[in-house]
Amino acid sequence: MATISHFLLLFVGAALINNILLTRFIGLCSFFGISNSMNTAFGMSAAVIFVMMMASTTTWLVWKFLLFPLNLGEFLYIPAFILIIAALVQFVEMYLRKYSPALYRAMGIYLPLITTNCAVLAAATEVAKPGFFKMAMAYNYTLGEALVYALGVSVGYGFALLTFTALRERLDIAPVPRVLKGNPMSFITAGLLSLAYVGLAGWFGL
Amino acid sequence: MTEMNEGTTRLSVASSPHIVAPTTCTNIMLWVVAALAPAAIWSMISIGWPAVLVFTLCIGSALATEAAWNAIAKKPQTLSDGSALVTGVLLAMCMPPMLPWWMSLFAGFIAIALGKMIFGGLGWNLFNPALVGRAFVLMSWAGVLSKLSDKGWFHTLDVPATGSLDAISGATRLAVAAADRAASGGYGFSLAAQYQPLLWRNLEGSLGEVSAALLILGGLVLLAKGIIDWRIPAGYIGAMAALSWIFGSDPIFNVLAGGVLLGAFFMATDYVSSPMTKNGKLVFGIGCGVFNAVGRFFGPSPESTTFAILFMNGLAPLIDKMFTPRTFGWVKSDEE
Amino acid sequence: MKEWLRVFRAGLSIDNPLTVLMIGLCATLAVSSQVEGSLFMGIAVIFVLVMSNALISVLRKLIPSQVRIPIFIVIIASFVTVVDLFLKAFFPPIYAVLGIWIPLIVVNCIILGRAEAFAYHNKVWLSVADGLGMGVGFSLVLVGLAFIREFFGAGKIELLGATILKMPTGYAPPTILMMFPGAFILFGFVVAFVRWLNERSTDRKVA
Amino acid sequence: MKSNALRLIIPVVLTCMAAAAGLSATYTITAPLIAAQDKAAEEAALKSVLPEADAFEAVDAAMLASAQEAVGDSKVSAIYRALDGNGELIGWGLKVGSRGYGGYVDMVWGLDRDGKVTDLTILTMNETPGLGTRIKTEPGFLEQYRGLPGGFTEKDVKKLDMISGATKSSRAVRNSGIAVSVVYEAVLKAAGEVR
Amino acid sequence: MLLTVLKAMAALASLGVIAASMLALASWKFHVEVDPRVEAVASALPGANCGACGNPSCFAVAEAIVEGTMPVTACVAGGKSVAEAVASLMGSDSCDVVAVISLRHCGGGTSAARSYEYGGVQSCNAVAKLAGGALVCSSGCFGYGDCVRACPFDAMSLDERGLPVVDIAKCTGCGICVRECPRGQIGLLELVAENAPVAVRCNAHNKAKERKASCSACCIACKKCEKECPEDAIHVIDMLAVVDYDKCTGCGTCVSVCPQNCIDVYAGASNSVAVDGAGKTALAESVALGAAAED
Amino acid sequence: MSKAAFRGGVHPPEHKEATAALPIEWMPVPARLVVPMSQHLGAPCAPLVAAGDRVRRGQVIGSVDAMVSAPIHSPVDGEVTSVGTCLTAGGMRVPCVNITPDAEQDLASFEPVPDGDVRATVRGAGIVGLGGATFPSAVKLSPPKGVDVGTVILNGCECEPYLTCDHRLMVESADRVIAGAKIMAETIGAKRVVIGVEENKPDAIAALRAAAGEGIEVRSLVTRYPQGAEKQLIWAFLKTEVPHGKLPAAAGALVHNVATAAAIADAVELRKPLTERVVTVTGRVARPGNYRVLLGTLVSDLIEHAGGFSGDVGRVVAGGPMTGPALADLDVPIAKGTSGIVVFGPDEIAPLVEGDQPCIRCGRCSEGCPMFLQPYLIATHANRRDWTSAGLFHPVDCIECGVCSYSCPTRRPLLQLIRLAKAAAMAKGAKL
Repeated sequence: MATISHFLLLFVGAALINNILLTRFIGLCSFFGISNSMNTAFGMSAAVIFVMMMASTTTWLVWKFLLFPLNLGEFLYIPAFILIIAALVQFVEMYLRKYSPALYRAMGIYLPLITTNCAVLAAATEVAKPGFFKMAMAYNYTLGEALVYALGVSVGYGFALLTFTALRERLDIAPVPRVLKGNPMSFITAGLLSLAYVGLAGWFGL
Repeated sequence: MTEMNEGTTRLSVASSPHIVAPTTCTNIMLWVVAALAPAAIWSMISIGWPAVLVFTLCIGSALATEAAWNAIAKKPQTLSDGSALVTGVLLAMCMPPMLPWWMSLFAGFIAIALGKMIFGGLGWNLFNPALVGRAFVLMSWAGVLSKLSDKGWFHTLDVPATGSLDAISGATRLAVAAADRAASGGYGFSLAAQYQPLLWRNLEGSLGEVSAALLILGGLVLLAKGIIDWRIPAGYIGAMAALSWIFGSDPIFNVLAGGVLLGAFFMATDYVSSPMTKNGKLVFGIGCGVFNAVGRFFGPSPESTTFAILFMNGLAPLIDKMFTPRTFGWVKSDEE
Repeated sequence: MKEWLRVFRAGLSIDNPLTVLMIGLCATLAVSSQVEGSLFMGIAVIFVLVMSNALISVLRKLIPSQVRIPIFIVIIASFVTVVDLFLKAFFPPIYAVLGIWIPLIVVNCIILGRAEAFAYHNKVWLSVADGLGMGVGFSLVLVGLAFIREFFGAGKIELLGATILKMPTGYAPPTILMMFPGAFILFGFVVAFVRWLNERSTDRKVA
Repeated sequence: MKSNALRLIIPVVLTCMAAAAGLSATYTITAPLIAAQDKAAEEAALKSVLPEADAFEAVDAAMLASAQEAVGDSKVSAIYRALDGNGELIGWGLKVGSRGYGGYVDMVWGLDRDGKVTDLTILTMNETPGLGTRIKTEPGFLEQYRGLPGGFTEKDVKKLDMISGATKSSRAVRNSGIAVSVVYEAVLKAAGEVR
Repeated sequence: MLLTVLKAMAALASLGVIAASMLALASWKFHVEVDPRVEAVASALPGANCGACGNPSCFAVAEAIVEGTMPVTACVAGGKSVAEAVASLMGSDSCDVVAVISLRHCGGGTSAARSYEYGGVQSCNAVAKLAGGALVCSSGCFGYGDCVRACPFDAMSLDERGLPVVDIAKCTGCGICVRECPRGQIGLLELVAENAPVAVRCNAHNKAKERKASCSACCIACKKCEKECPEDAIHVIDMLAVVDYDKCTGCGTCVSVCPQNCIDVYAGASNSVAVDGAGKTALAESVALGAAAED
Repeated sequence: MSKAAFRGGVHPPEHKEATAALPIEWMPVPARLVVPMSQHLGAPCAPLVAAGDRVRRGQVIGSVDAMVSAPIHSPVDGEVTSVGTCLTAGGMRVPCVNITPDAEQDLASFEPVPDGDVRATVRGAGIVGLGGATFPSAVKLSPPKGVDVGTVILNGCECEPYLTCDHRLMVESADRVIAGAKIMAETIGAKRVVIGVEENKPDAIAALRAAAGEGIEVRSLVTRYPQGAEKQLIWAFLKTEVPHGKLPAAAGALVHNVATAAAIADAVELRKPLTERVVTVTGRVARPGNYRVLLGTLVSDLIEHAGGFSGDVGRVVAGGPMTGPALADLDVPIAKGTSGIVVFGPDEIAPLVEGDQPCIRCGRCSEGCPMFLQPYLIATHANRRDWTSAGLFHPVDCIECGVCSYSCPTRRPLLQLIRLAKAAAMAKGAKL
């Protein structure tokens, strides 16, 4: 029971209370770029969930069994982790191109940008080398915790992305002042949405 | 356009239908104001001039902002639709009586400018304008607000008072209850004994919390007039009560205390920022209640109405998408 | 010579990474709560951008396109690590402020974006000019944003331990400017303002 | 196919090796500097909470581990013995991190031989400026922890005030204090170092 | 020192091997053949996804062109330049595209009588559905600008009299406005060659007397233009002056003799003419269509 | 028996009291008749006569060889003045035959419809849905093969405000209605006949019940607009939805207006072609009432017969105020589908709007929509001319009842926008 509630809290904390997009400013480029259609947002969320789970598992293993034992963590973790993520993302991209051309076309240039999605790097680094990104829910993650955390972060990413996409559908047809049309208004809306997320701060002491 | 045949009367032609229901937008907004009026006036009577000042400044600033915006943007004046008035009144009602005058003005400005007009005016805003104004002030001057109680006036707002450096005396009943619960797991006073003051005359809190009974009265009027749908308040209050009970507190106290009633009847039911589908409304209401209750019992502050509703406002378009009604005739067999 | 100037200036204005291209937002919004941190962040980004652009441009003929992304990213990550270690060793207080965001420079879309879009296809000197232009364009907006946020949101500006600007006493700074919602909203207005300026200048050219 | 694959792999590997070489070189050069900086910062902090001490000596890893085990959620990252000019033990310095609003708030606590809190300071934090940062700037807030008597308990700490509006940040300080009390009770006392 | 370097190199290199072999595997296993010509053609098209050609998107057109199901001139909107670009990409060189622009045959606007007070959606298609439209004239322009809104190239705007004018520089002759106009079928808007010199601003075929009552700016079928035209290029056919653009030289005689001022110099023509006659010289310089002087 | 109803709808003020109690009276033959060649849904008829021809009352003067159509008969003995075009009440310009009636008229005599079976007779008599839809009745009586229509529903709801012509007809000619119902049920082999009347017409219900024999149910319905809409009426009685894109026959029901039933009875039993109908004239006229009017009578003549205008006139509507088209010109003829002429003062009608009123998302439109559409969404997209987005929300299912526009507090022209979206969607190939 205690374990279940522990994992549940970890998940809720990562997904909602410390939502990576709206309370941490991480992963924003694709957030604004891809939130213009529900289908793409859905595809992107799925891709991020998938990549984040894979990446976190891999970085956790690499840290645990390679960098930490060899004492290379301090200066090698950035290239090592990002290399893993980049390769993974490109692999997924090629896979999609082959087996789901529609999704591939819909996501366009944004799939390669998962590589530069800070969210993935941040979450993957967080589980391996906790505390650094100050998103810490714990000082150390077991593999199980790492997976739950990564799932939480990516589901939170998807949730915020879908929420925002639905908001933007209304925003895009709204008669906003011309200079604010498009991106500026998206930022302002994201600001108001993140204002709502402020209310989640500190829940369950997370 | 009439230069060609001046003098001849032309018939008027428009698309059917040619008759309309008497309810207008202004009408609806004025009913909302009317429903709020007893509670608002009673709060001014009970608290006195500071409350009158907050009301005046919030409403004035809201109206002035809307008028100015329209003038600058060279758009037709929209004050007559009454929505800015509603925003102003609601904004004042969720503010503490000792709010510095400049904050009242700022809140009114933000509520209308950033909460509504920037989206294109009435009908396009994504969040409840009054709550945007309130949350903005709250986030901007939490420090200043939290010190209001120093002045011997009412302590209020979402700013948690638990274990404050100041004596707890100015805190709201809700805050005291939350502090007791946090310290000892129980309550240092009888929650049931609080029903009467909360219903009739509760000076510790924001202006809209003075009399729960008058808020309920206003809400019932709106329900009876068909202006608001029962699903949102029912979902909200129902979820709040149920969760309070589950978390081992007094459901009635928790519904009466804080901003729940104001939120459930007047804020969450804002047409523009809530879902339009019937099931969506119920889900929205329940969502507000759950957020509010969980925030109240497990969050840092016992009040979370503002953020509960703002959060659900953000979700409203998604909820609407999920509960799109089935078009008549689109029966299952038709999908092949 | 002229070519580079054009490339450099593009980064400042028409291709400004922040206000026009909308990339590299995460760090911008997060770091811009303090002028000091923003300055160092800007310098770090310029360094990484110029160095990686230069190196990638040098190596561009040797990099097979299928694996270009991993290679780019390893190169960028190395420069970022250098910055990271350097700040840690010489400017610990700055590092304490920026700590989290330095590694995230790796995934700052500007850098990989420029590597992909520019350095991989252009000569070394042009790539350097592009990196410089982009970096300076980024830093200008970043520091500008930070100035507004810190000055109005905290009521004063501190640089290397000294207060260089201060609001009059009695000013109650709206802390929302220092927080996430404020950053988003302010940035929205900044983007709109830049757009308005651009439109006005093109209008004037036409008229 | 094979040669094609190699054509892809070799550049990556070469880049990786070059990067690794460069970075390890940089690291080797900067590592001592970083260590020195860290040490200086920590010493300064320790000195500020235990002004009478002349030298600080870290406790062994086992002791640190048992301290960490005892406190649970907060993190005890270092425990120092404070020594005076004669090498006499005059107190302890504890570096404790506990969760605030924007991540961990790292604090240094000084205890004297009796376990009384001599002083405390915030080393690093990432709290909301103007709100969470009031834990540092609010007059009287940190001061109320100063002078907590030896053997103070969780209950004693919880009696102290919080800053309204900055609950989460205040709670980080409170939890930090609780962690110190636990370490004092479970580790330092158990080790028999307490007078 | 050396050990660290070696360890680091080994560690990162092994990760590099793994990553690169994954990608090598992927590029072999997941290889997709995309016709590079589709991409090339797509990038040559305007990308406005206007639908004038009847396809949902420019990319679909590119695919159709490459498949050969549509000609290289498929893009109506792109005009000659695009057609040539596409043709060169596709390796065919013959393309016969006449540059066309849209022309309005009505000068009514505020001079046209209204038949009723209208309220509702400000759209020509909406008003056309109500009692035959709010104009007494059964062939004139309603002036709510459905064509303006429909134009994918932002080439149309409403002038101060509520009549659409075409920015010749932007108009591609895609014909969307003609299709969108509820009276496009009866000739209110027409596509003409880009160098058409003059335009008749009336579309009515009913009796001259009737139409004079409904609009003060209409063609009254007086045949003055027909008589005066030195090229025999303008005729009153079915009660309305019609220009034969094959013969018209743009001399401007008809413009100056028309008592109703309902013939206009079409100033976008390359051979823009100076026009004699009181107050009409300025016409030659006017950029937009429909700048006919009003009484 | 519990009162049947549909889901959604509104209840506008009825305003029926002015004419509900007045018996139907004949309007005298006017001095001129303009008989439009298109008085039905479907292809217009071609005139069969020329200027100068003598015509007999009941003589076919226009016909067309299309499946969905109905011939047009001369309503009078007289002379064809000319063949030209006229504007219909719906705003269409169609061919017409102008007739100058003879001074002496015997309205009791007419050219009989040629002998034939029921369907041929109904077709030959030119009978169309008299409720306003003007769908040729003979087509309705010929359901596709394999479709079993078990129920004939007669629509006596008259849910439109102001109108009372069907009400009076049911009161005065209940036997004709019942006779028509029996003929129809027999023709298509339906086992059940239900007549639905809104509960605000108790006298009509009583008259029908008295006239109804065995096996004919007369049921009262909740008074709510649009109770008389075909799909909603079927739902009210049978609780089945007519599937999207299908005819009511697919739901096992056939719906006819009561006036159509009476006309069918006249055609089959008396071989009488359709040459006149009952029209409610009400609102700001001196003598409101229900008049039996020859088809082709000009609205201006009818209004004059009703005593002319009595006060300021803002709008004249042909039909009920919820669905009827507004007239720009009063010289348009009464056609088979014209159930009423309602004259409104300028203060009685919906205000004229520009079309850009904001949606406050109150949800009244979708709450009232009997088709469960989301009118505000369709309209919002339509207002931006985004037909693709608008098309996603099923505008083609709209029955154009007008409930959405009626209930909109900001007076958005929702129905008009939905009509545009519907037209755009149908142009793209969406089916009704």
